[in-house]
Amino acid sequence: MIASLFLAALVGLTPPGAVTARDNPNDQGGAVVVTWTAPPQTQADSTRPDSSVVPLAGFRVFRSLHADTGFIQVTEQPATSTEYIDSDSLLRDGVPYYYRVEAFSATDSARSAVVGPVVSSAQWFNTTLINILVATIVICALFLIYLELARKGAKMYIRKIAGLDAIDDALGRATEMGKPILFSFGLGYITDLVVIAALPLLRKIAKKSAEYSTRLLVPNSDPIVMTAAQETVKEAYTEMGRPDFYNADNVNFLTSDQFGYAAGVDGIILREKPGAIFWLGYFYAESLIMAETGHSVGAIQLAGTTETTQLPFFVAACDYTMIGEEILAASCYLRPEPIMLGTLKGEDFIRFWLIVLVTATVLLGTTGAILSKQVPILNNIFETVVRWATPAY
Amino acid sequence: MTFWQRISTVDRRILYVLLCLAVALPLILKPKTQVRVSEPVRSAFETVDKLPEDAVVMISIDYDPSSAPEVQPMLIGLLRHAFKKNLHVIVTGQLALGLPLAEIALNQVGPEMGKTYGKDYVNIGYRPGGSAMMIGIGREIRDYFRTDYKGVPLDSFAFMRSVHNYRDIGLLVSLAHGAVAEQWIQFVGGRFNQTIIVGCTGVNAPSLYQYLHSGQIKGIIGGLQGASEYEALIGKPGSATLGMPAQSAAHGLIILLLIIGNLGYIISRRKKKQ
Amino acid sequence: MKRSVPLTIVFVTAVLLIVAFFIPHKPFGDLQSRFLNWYTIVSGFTFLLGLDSLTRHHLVRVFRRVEGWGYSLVLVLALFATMALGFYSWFKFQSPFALRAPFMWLYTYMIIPLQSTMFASLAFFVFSAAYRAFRIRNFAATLLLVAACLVMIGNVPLGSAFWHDIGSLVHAIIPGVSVDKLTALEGFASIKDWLMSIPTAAAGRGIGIGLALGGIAMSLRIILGIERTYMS
Amino acid sequence: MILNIIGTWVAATLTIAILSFLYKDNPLYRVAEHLYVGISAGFAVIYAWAFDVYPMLVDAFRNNLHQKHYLEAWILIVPTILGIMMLCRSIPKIAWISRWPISFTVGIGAGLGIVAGVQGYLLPQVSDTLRPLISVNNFVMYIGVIATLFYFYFSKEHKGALGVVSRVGIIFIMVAFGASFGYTVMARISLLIGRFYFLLHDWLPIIR
Repeated sequence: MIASLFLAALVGLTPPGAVTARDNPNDQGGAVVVTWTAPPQTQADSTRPDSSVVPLAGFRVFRSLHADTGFIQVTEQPATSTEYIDSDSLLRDGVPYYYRVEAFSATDSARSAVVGPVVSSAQWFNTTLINILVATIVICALFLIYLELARKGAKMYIRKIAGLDAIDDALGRATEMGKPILFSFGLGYITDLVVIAALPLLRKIAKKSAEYSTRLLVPNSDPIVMTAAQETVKEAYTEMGRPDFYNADNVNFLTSDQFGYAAGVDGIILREKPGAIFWLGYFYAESLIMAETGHSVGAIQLAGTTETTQLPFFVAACDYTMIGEEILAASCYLRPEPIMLGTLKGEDFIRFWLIVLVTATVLLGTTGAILSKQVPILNNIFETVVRWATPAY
Repeated sequence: MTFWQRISTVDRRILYVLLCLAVALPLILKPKTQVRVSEPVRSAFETVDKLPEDAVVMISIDYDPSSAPEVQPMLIGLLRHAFKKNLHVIVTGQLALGLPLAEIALNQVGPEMGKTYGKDYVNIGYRPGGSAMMIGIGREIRDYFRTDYKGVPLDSFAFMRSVHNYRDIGLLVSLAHGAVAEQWIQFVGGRFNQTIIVGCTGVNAPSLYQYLHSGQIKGIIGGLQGASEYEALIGKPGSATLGMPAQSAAHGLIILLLIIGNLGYIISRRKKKQ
Repeated sequence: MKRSVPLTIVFVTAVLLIVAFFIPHKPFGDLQSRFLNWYTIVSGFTFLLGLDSLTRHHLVRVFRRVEGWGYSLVLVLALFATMALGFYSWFKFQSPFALRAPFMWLYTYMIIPLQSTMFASLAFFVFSAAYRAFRIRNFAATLLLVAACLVMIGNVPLGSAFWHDIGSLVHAIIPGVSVDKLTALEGFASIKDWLMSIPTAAAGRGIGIGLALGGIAMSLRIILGIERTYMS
Repeated sequence: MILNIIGTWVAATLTIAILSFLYKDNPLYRVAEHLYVGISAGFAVIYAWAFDVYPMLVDAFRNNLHQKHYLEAWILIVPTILGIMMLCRSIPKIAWISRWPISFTVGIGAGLGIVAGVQGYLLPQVSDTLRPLISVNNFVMYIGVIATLFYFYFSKEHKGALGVVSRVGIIFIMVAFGASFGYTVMARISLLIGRFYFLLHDWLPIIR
């Protein structure tokens, strides 16, 4: 140790300073953070033209089970780095380790003192996520409160959604023309909330189609969604007393390839010439291919998706489009029971207070920026709020 | 039906023929044009440009052949830039079917810039895992990639020996055609404090602006235009630059038709009122 | 049994995922990725259902000689040929996606052109949709038209040249104005950048925040078993 | 080499076949369409099994067993059983069993919907809107976000003050849609250029 310091002093390479090793916080164990500061000559290099100093090449981090022996190198880091998270697969939780950091140049190296023991462990709570936890709890609690209020029968008003009102017209017209109805979830998976939200709409449409004896076609791109769609359609027909009307051939699987699906659906549209088409689910670029083809055969089209990038195309090509969260709310309109409406009301309540909070904070920030000389505290408060609202990942 | 009525409800097939001509003629005739560099692309370029020599860039091929016309020129431009700056490049991907495209680009740009496989760049290929893998690499890349795509162990490549997780990766580039770029931003950007730039199709660029705005990514190269801007910045025109005149012609045609269509609409509506 | 068990499964899965999000300790730390892996495995199995549905649909057409049954035959043959080639390449080259496997030939010369051409056909549809929808019909449609045109012009070198011409025109009318200074402003491209980065981002953010709220409401309805059409 | 030439001709034929449907439905398109659905469905199956099921199930099981992580290995029985339960769909009598795995997948969606919604969207987007109104851009951004949020208000009639604000919201939404549309036109034309480049460069030697 002393010898190495002495040697380093001789040729001008000093070891990294302030070496620390501690358990990596907020993880599932198996990791230790080692930090150090760069030796002084790396910073002084430019001001002191000392020809004997070879530029620092980087750092090596060593680990051992013992304070004095058995060190193995775990990494080599560039000269700019001052921290390393050792998450070697050999590292065990609950075992004390010792660390040492070595600065090295092309010709020389200098070792720090040994630090430790350090024990890595897993944590039961990720403290960096505290703001997300608080936000989640507050939001969920507000929803639950509104559910409770709704259960007790508080009065609820909800505005109209044009797209929803149009469903009946579209179905009626398809029936009048004696043409089938087409329904598509796009490329949605069952884990997409919008697909789950679209199922009640499919149910409603299926019921009407049974009532009018109009064929309902549901080509699918995901087998699980197909399964759910088959169940939904079958159940709806049974409920209308028409279980015989169900034909598994009409609720079928095409392909999970994005454009293969579009080509297949286009083929169906061109040959079956549906009178009404419902695009409710998750769509990517294929949205406009299918919607324009639908328009070319003169179908009434109704769309709704949570994929914001596709909304402009649906708005341009379809007769009605449910924008953004409207489709998520749609099931509440179909089943206007207090408990469903309670969640809508809760959503609006949170939206309202979010707007109030954002506005208050923005105004605070504005005042703080204007009066930054006179009342600096305002700016500090503002910055604290913003920092708190910014999530760590 | 009057002339203007006919104009405002013209058969779509006539529009299609016009579009074909607008695209094909400039491709064949190759006129010259100028490129203006937009801020998101310049910012992306500078992020790469400021990396120290020997830094590691990980390029994730998150697009498949359907977006290749737009995104492939970006990959080629980025590779040329990285190799010129003597950066080490790791190519991986979230879509298995994008990796043939990476191979095509590496086989072209590597020899062109005098770089060798294994010494200057590696292709570690695709492994399943999606967002779980993105998070997992934050711990140790070898948990998912023990070898490159040919089965050669990572540790047999000199520069890969010091690459373990995001700490050792100076820059992450996601070349994406879908939501994958957003996954990188959500799962890796903030969590591991990773510098990210995104190259994507023109469609996805708008939805990514907000991340640029909030500082979650350092730059966006959007669409063929973005690619041609990047080509201009590195001073090496490629296929994006060749395609831009056709792009201009098609845009000009669309705007012209929108004006004529609207004129037809207004005039025929006025006649109806009379 | 037929309802309560599924509802319990939904509840437990969702709550576990939410709780696990905040806990790095085992076994919660990697629960999210574990569940997503499981989901992927399950959906791998369900492809059998998809295949069953697709082949049955088309084989029936072939056997019943429904009009256009020849196309159905093409589909079924293509499906099985692809799978046969896939398994052969898998067996022979360890992976069907090895760059030199015949399966990749199929991919490169059939799937890629089909995919890209289908995707490229969007150029035509964007064209006809814009021609039809972007009419000065009402205020909203006019906004759509104006914003779209500005961005379209700002997006290509043509816009740059056009702006230069406007600069020259202004210079001709008011000789005091410098053409170079005006050109440097890059009017259309700047307008495009501004439109994309401020109003578009603002609306996107408003829609996005709403979607997040709507999504949370939807999730709660599912977790609490209020929304259960998925298991009708 | 000869395979590549055949491949280019096949690819060019398919390209033209798909484009032909812009004119009208025709036998060439129908063949291409059915080929596409068939090939891509088969491809998707191989893809899912080679990239997902095999490594995540078979490989993972084998590796974990090899490394003596018995719990890690045998727990894979759970998704296997869930997968098999899914297949019960095709047997009408026990079709209801498929609801169990469906519930599991729906539960994943619902769970992620909450935390991912808060962490991935709500907080970052809200916190980034918190900017002092000292520039025009910040002001427009603030107004845009707030007005758009008000536009979606469900439980009040959009009249009076709310009506005005929500109309401002729809203005922002329409400008955003128009701008996104215009931005996309460019990308789509790029794709068409890509196809034409293929036809004129790779297939017919017109551009050199």
